[in-house]
Amino acid sequence: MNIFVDYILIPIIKILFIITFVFVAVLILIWLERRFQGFIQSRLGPNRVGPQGILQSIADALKLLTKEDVVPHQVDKFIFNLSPIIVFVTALVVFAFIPFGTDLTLFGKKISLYLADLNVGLLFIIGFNSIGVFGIILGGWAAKSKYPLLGSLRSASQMISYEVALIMSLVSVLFFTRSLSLVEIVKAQQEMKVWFAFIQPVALFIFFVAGVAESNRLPFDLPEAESELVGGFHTEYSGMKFAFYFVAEFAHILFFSALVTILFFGGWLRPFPNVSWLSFLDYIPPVFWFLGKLAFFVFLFMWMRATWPRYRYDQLEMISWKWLIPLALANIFITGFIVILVK
Amino acid sequence: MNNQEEQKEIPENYEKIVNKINKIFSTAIIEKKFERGELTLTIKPQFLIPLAEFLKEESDLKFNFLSDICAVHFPKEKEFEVVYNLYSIIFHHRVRLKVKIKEGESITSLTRVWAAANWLEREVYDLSGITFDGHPDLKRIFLPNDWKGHPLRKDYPLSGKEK
Amino acid sequence: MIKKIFRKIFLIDLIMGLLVTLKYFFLGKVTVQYPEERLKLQPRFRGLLRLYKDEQGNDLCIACGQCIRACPDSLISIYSERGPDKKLRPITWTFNLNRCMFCGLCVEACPTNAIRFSHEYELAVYDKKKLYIHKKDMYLDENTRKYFKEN
Amino acid sequence: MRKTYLEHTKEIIMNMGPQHPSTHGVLRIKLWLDGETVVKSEPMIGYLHRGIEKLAEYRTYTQFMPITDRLDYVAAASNNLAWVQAVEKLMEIEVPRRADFIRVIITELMRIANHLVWLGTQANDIGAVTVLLYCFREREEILDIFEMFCGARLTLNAFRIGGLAHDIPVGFKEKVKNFIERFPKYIDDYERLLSENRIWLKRTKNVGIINAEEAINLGLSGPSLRASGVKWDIRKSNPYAVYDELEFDIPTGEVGDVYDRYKVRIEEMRQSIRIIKQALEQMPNGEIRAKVPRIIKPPPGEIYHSIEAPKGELGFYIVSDGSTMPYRVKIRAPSFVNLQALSKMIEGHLVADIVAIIGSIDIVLGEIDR
Repeated sequence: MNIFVDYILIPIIKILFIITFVFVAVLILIWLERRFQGFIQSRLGPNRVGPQGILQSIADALKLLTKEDVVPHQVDKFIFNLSPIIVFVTALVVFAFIPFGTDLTLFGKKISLYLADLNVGLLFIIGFNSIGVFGIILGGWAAKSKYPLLGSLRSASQMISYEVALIMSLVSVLFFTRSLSLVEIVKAQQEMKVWFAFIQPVALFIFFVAGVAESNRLPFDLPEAESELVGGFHTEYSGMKFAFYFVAEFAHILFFSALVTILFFGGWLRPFPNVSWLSFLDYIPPVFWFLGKLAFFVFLFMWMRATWPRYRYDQLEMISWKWLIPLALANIFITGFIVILVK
Repeated sequence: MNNQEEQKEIPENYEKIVNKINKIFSTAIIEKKFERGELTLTIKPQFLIPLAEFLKEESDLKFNFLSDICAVHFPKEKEFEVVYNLYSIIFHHRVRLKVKIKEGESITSLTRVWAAANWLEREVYDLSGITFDGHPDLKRIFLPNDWKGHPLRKDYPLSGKEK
Repeated sequence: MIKKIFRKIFLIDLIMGLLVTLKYFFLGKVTVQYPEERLKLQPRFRGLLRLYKDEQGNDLCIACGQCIRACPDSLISIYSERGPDKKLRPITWTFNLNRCMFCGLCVEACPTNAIRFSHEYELAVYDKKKLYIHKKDMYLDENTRKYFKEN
Repeated sequence: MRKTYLEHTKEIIMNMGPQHPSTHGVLRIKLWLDGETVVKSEPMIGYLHRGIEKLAEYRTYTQFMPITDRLDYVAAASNNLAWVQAVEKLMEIEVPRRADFIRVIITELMRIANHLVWLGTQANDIGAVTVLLYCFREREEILDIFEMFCGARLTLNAFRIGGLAHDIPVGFKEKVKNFIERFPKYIDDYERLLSENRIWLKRTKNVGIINAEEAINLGLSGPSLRASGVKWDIRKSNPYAVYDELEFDIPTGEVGDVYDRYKVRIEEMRQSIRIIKQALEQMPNGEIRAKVPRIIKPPPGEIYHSIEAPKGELGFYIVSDGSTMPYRVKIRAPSFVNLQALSKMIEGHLVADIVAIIGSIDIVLGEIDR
């Protein structure tokens, strides 16, 4: 097999596929959230542009593209322009390691449905994700006006405290996989014939709560709380830069739903992998299982946004430091103890 | 304002208030009037603070709620009438104190007795131009600080260029 | 006490909230798609002020000026003359829609029911001069109906 | 709150408003912030000052009626009621009972509409975005009832000195009865969404506390005062219209924090339903307007009449010199005096709490700035 096809052509196609997948998914997500929230509030969401309003988010994107990109004079130009890029890039890069399904055989060539399979995949993802926080902090700070300053300070402390909780909840999962690569994790669940969600419900709960906080979604969306800080860290942004932040936020949701499905609900495994008489479910290709579970968690994100009020800034910290992290630690010890007993 | 019949009969519960005040501040009340179920006492300016404290603390009067402060401008007599509407939440009765002051005179502030008077007096100062001495920060509340004139005076120009 | 702890651990109160929103998710919309669907107006709806004629086609308005006095901002101005039959008839009848707050005092004050509220509520215009409505545009017929539409 | 200040940190002065998503109108608050906690605050008002009291001196008593609609534009009917009853008390006119009953129904419906707007915006400021839409959906039904009654949805101008402009149309009673049966169910939904929700409790419990003496001293009135435990409602203490014939009870809170004000107003909505139900049953027939001279010239004198508006004690002090136009009108606006208590409630709280506290005292700037 020549090098060209294997190491250049296929990865490029995969990269293009991933980027288009993320963009299309984000556009649909934006439209879906507005429609979904509309229906919850007994009103119709956007339904003017295109059938059922599907082209609404494209119209929004075009509007943001053509909008004048206002750069306030007192702003620190370089960082002001840099921070949306940081947020956007980190939100996109992490998708490289998400395995969408098992290997596919196309024209006789085995193609794996993930861009790269790093054996330290999970560590890399979490690391990259926390770089995204810089984008928010610098963005708010560079705007040099009071509301974004408050917004960025809030997001700084929120991210740090929930990052800790996130990683600790992962540790208790990794007892069973012995490898950080996402593909291995799913394979481990396949061998153990059970999803980690049933073994580690506490870790799932902590991971999900930390995920919501990481992506600044409603119960914890202090940094861009409209009612208090007007626009939070992206008050001063407009036009394309604002679009970067907006897309990055939805990419975060997508990313965390993907992570939850892979780590706790067996990425592309059909439900109850070991139960034999359910084997007819195998006909549905694994990719749909992964996307189905992904859709469920995205639905959950939106549902929470529509229903619950918002925590106050210090309560937010209190939850993470007083509840999530001790819980995660206790969880690690207990699972560790059980694993030793079982061995 | 002329008041038609002189001594309309005052019902006993309001009569009680007047007697209690006369007992302590004999010369305070200049004129008392009972019309349409409301007792109005016109008092001398210097008795304002002691009388207000008395009405608030007195065991069976307990006017603990200052409803409203209003200034009525009488350009003919070149004087202001500052009207205090007091209410007692416990006994559900109302009394109205009136103080007549000449234009340009100032009046003692009641913020020591009722904290509610703070903004009400600032509004009267802003719109009618009566200064309240002893007020924590007497400055305009509605109009911009550099506004000339007090709109609710009768001689305030209704149209024309701002001088 | 146990019930309280149970509720606290399994987030019962938060889930109850979710169920309420889910219930309304399936209950369907309440909104009206404005340009296509329109709400039915009640008979007493106070829309634009209109001048009315009697059967023979001459004005019901006898230019008595009651409405001018009744209006808080005196937005109506009438110039009237004695007609051949010695009765006062309005020659010009201008109405300043600019500052009208649709309070209905003029309609109530009019002795001959000459002015009444119509059911028009789309009163946006591009230039302000159109808001000073003159006598010929005060009647409710086909060309005045377009008065607000064609701009 | 950090007690010791480091030398080099100084407070940032932040400006909240006049265009701010949660100041319920053009209110500007100058905040001295230490980090996120409020050290000192000073509300600045006057952005919506229209000089309504000056306007009143150059209009007749009936002409001033539609302008009272614009005071507390969220609850226009109670402004009308206060003005109309003040003039009737001044001229000692006896209003027919049927008119009084209809007035009570309309003002109580307006009270529910006002509390719905309050609940929607309060919940939205604290983050629960859907409650706003549910509240406005119910309020839409009330506005339709008003449109059926007098043709206008918000600024009714339906009362006249001596009674009403016109009688209730056919089908009005059924529509109101239909609304009353369904409404308590909706309130239960709001309660289920908010009252037990732990996030809501965390955001509202022990926030913006004001005890009873301080509140009375500051002139607080209405639901905000009753939340501090003071059992005072003008409809009960100095009854006007036919309130003395209807029984309803006055909900009060204990601590006087944002949660108590929330609970008091939710309970008040239920009480209003009870009032409307009784008023509908006991409404007699008869004409709806007393014999009132065409041109209203009250005798010289003065009057102070106050009613229980949804936000507190709304009072009109009218001085008349015998002419057709009042010599001086002073409006005691509940929101104006309630807002004064804001800076005392805010001290020591975070920025996020300011938003909750402003929402909880339910202010409307039209009434504050007059």
